Amino acid sequence: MSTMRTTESVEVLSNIALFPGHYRITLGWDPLTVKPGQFVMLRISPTFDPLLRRPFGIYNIKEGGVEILYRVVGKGTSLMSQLKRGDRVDVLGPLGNGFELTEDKDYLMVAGGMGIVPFYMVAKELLRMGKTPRLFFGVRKEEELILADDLKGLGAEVEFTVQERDGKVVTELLESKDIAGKHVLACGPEGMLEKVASICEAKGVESFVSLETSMACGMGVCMGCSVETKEGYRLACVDGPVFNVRELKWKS
Amino acid sequence: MSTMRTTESVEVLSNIALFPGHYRITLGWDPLTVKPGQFVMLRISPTFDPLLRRPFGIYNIKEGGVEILYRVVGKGTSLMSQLKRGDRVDVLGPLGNGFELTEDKDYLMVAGGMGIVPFYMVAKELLRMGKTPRLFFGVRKEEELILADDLKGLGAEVEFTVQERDGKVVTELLESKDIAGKHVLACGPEGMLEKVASICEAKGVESFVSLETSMACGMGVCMGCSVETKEGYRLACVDGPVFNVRELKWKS
Amino acid sequence: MEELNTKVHITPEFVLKNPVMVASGTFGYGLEFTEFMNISQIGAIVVKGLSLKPRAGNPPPRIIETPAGLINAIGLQNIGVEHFVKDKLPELRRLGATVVANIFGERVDEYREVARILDGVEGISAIEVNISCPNVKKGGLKFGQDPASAREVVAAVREATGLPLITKLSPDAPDLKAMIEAVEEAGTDAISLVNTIPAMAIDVEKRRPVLSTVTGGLSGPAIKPIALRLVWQAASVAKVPVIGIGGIMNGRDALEFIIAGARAVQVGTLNLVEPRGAMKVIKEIEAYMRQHRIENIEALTGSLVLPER
Amino acid sequence: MEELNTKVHITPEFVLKNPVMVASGTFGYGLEFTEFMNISQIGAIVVKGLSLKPRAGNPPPRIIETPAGLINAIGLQNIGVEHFVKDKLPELRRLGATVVANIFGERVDEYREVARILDGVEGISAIEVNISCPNVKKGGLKFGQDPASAREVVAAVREATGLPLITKLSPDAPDLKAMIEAVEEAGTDAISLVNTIPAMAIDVEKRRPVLSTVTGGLSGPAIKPIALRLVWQAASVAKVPVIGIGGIMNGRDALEFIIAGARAVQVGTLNLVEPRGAMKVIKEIEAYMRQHRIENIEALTGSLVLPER
Ligand SMILES: Cc1cc2nc3c(=O)[nH]c(=O)nc-3n(C[C@H](O)[C@H](O)[C@H](O)COP(=O)(O)OP(=O)(O)OC[C@H]3O[C@@H](n4cnc5c(N)ncnc54)[C@H](O)[C@@H]3O)c2cc1C
Ligand SMILES: Cc1cc2nc3c(=O)[nH]c(=O)nc-3n(C[C@H](O)[C@H](O)[C@H](O)COP(=O)(O)OP(=O)(O)OC[C@H]3O[C@@H](n4cnc5c(N)ncnc54)[C@H](O)[C@@H]3O)c2cc1C
Ligand SMILES: Cc1cc2nc3c(=O)[nH]c(=O)nc-3n(C[C@H](O)[C@H](O)[C@H](O)COP(=O)(O)O)c2cc1C
Ligand SMILES: Cc1cc2nc3c(=O)[nH]c(=O)nc-3n(C[C@H](O)[C@H](O)[C@H](O)COP(=O)(O)O)c2cc1C
Ligand code: FES
Ligand code: FES
Repeated sequence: MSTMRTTESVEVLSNIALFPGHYRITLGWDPLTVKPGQFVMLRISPTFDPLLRRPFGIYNIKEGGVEILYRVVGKGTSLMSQLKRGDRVDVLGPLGNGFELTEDKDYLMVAGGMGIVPFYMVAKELLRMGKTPRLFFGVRKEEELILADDLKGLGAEVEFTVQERDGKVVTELLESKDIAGKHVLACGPEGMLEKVASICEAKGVESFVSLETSMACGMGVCMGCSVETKEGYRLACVDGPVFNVRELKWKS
Repeated sequence: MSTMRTTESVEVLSNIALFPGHYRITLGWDPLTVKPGQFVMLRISPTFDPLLRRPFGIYNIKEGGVEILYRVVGKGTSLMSQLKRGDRVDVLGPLGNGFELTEDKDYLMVAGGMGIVPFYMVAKELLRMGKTPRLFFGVRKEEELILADDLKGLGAEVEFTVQERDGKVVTELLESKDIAGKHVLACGPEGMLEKVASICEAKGVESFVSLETSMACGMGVCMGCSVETKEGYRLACVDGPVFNVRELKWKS
Repeated sequence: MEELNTKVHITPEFVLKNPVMVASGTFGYGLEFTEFMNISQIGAIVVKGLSLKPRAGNPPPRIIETPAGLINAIGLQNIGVEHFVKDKLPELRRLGATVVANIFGERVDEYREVARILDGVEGISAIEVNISCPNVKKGGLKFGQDPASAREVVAAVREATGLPLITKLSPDAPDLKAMIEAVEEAGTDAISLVNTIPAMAIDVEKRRPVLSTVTGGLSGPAIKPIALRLVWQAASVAKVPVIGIGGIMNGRDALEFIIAGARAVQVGTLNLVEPRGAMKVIKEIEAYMRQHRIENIEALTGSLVLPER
Repeated sequence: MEELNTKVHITPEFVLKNPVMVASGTFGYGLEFTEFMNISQIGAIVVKGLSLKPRAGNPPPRIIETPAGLINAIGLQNIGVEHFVKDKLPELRRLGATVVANIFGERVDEYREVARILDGVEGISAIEVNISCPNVKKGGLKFGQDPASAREVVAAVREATGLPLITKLSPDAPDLKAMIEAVEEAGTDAISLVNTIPAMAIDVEKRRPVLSTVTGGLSGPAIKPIALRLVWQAASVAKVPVIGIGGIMNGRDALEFIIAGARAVQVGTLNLVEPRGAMKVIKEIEAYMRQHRIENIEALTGSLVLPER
């Protein structure tokens, strides 16, 4: 293991609504090392419904706390949205491979909606390497655009599509641009990722996608999070969530 | 039905620790009529663990709110202790028969620990009738004595036993007193109630006890809360929780 | 969109206004719920299991909660069929409720006798024959385990009444297919499943069973995935309509059973937790139908699409 | 109070340092947990089911959460017995873990062959024969349903190895007693139960099964009351020691199984939720023993007091 995983009961430092159904929670947790694109498994409630931990990308690490951005979709995230300062959750992590970033490469980030989560830390790492982070960001509603404010604050170059406003999706943006020589990093809904993969393949550029699957353990034990690859099933939680698209076999 | 039952999502107005493991919660609920000794069934969590509502006696009704005193014993009450102002719970009630109080009788209340709950409203009713409420109150630890402060505040005559301090239990107090002509109303642990019943029988006075059983529905539907009486099983939630001890068949 | 059609046909004569029934033992005799809703709006009310004579039921404790579940050992406490017909049914009729009588006997004879008493009684729409109660010493589950005994019970009831018959099956039957065939041959008009699943809890402090009867029957959301699998299996072999039961807590749960092949569903434990729960389930099914532009609920029955391979 | 004795004897040679094992498929090959605890302190580690050749398992989705439960359809994905012996076992031995190999085959032959490969291998303390996996098309559950097939499998494995044998039974066996007698006759040294319970979930939006295999196996606290009842029934007929499994999430749950008659227990789903869960269960059992002044854990096995009558 490259990083040390722990489980720990940690304090909620804050839990703020960003816009309807979307929150930023800050946990009083201090992991040793985290790679951009890694995630945690949170146990939100001590009872057995929900039973399993829930996976969330690590959005940011700052002095004394780890930030997570999340969207309410079901019973776990809805309980989570009710957490208040001083409440406790149990965190297991950091988990997964994360994005591999090297000095000699040129990166382009492509995110759809909450798929922006891993890219704040990617951007910070790119800046550390002296590169200017570049992001194509697609959202459905205008209000989601504020998810990119932190990245803009870092000095990242961000280009948008807002589906409800201009009827465009982020993959059209990607399609229309010259991305020769770039390494594309993408995160978002599965349909979008598949599209990103085929665009990149057509344009002959390498691409890496962060996948979401159902997960029970997050640590390679239950084999529940299998992803179909050309060499058989691999596990999203330990072999991923980031995969080189060349390895993957898409459903459609 | 003598009272109108409702289920309603109500707001938590406050939830205050009285002493370790004991709380007073105030709900923004306005039931039409409540008899002393009635109870409510609370749904504390929207998930299915805990699944069932939990029964709690109604401690007090005041302007715009209903007060409940509770002790943390398991998963429902432990979730309950984490409720904060503004959270919501679902209340079903008022339920049960409650204590039958009439002008022509002379009452004596006997409570053990949290068994004091119904007697604050009994005392208020007795005062309304122009009687002085009298309570024998047994606790294990000295800290529990504050549970009687509200009753004392009303002007009730309260006599104590503190088991850890003077090795005495409340039934010894009852035993030692002249209670001729009284109607004894008792609430507390089952062993205590059984003792109260036999003392009252020996002394030839009528006694009424409020029983606790496991309950699923609280409204006479599941038949889960059966109590053995001389005429067969009766239901604690609708035929009780208050029973004339002459009807009951005790386990031992 | 047109009016929603939520009617379901159990038999040509026995038609429910919507597919949501309330399960026996969880809705009392129906009248306990009149403060909470208009009980005529429920697909059908299956009343607490009725026996020939009143039954006292089992000693306490009779219930214990488990994670997302409830174990009960009520033991079919009931007021007896005659008392029910005399004292409860008139009011149910007056309120316009669709009433299904759940019946139970210790011997085949007793089933027959109870059915005969109900036959032709105004206000009873169908009989549900409970051959699957895990909480009684005699009868009950035994009939539900063995196809030959089940056939005998159902045939006796069939002979005694012209009312539509639903046979309520156990989740614990060793051979579900044989059981279904047996009760179909004996003339049942429909089957319902599941009854509660035999289960147990132990008080580790006292080292004693929590329930007075040692084991009881598990119900509630905990059993839903098992019940759904059994209903799907039953629907794939049954010739008669299947009524799905087990852990249904909302519209989506009910729809899972319907899509798996249930013509109607029963909600049980939900009624204990939310007195208005059945109405909520009906509303949520209607909302789903509107959203998915499904005009006729029966178009959903058995609409499950299986993966190829 | 004296030192606690938490040792349990499965056979005279196969003695666990405490009664808490971790269940197959929920603890990987054991090495995934070394960051979280000293894995030698666990009663025994039952590794993921091993087959003769590596198996890919089922297509995704393979898991879905249910209220207090988890349905899985992993399909026995594993690296194969030889790879396990070569690449995982040495490290497990070095760490001092007590290892039980859970084995699986599509045919009787395959079981025999896997057992033969494990026979005499240093570091394997026992074999658990899985005849109850609901998630594979061939073999698996079929053997667990029919006493004659089960007898054949266990006899073949018995012949192939001198290692202590645990036979893992299905909660879905039509006749549990006959099944236990069959595997006892075939020479099993112990039985373990339950495996997961066949279950299902449907995506109502897509009207398709959630799992790629349509049905899967339910585990977790939801099934505990059912598992406990089955373990109690099994213990009352089995001559060999019984190992209790199903929804154990804490020390009290484990104690319920032990009091019901289990010599040892296995925790499964708990490991997925709390990587340190098994250690917590051990600690809580010890605390109970201290509190109740029980020096020897085996004094608790089957200590359930039934009500008179
Ligand atoms: C590696 C990884 C990283 C992630 N990072 C983030 C992140 O940073 N931020 C974020 O917001 N989310 C993230 N997610 C997604 C997040 O984990 C889920 O949204 C969350 O687990 C949902 O939990 P829940 O309890 O709220 O929803 P659940 O109640 O579990 O439901 C989740 C979804 O599954 C569906 N579902 C549930 N049961 C069924 C059924 N029977 N049939 C069909 N569908 C069903 C629901 O409709 C719902 O859409 C990530 C996921 C992964 C794998
Ligand atoms: C009419 C009535 C009025 C009441 N009024 C009040 C009141 O005013 N204030 C108050 O504090 N309480 C009151 N109670 C008691 C209160 O309802 C319970 O304390 C509460 O329901 C406990 O819920 P829980 O989820 O916290 O505990 P649970 O987790 O449900 O456990 C409750 C108890 O049952 C035991 N238990 C659970 N499972 C098992 C098992 N498998 N084996 C053995 N034992 C088990 C636990 O050890 C625990 O002691 C009243 C009860 C009734 C019936
Ligand atoms: C308290 C209780 C009492 C029950 N009594 C009966 C009964 O009298 N007759 C019967 O056929 N089923 C009875 N059942 C079983 C239910 O009708 C239903 O089959 C079972 O609870 C599963 O559904 P659920 O999970 O929705 O509750 C009872 C269930 C409960 C919880
Ligand atoms: C993800 C998962 C994988 C499993 N894989 C196996 C397996 O390979 N072999 C086996 O015998 N049992 C397997 N099981 C069953 C468990 O060992 C155990 O019998 C079951 O989960 C019940 O216990 P629990 O409720 O504590 O999880 C698996 C269970 C789960 C949840
Ligand atoms: S989530 Fe369990 S192996 Fe990936
Ligand atoms: S609690 Fe259901 S009848 Fe009393």
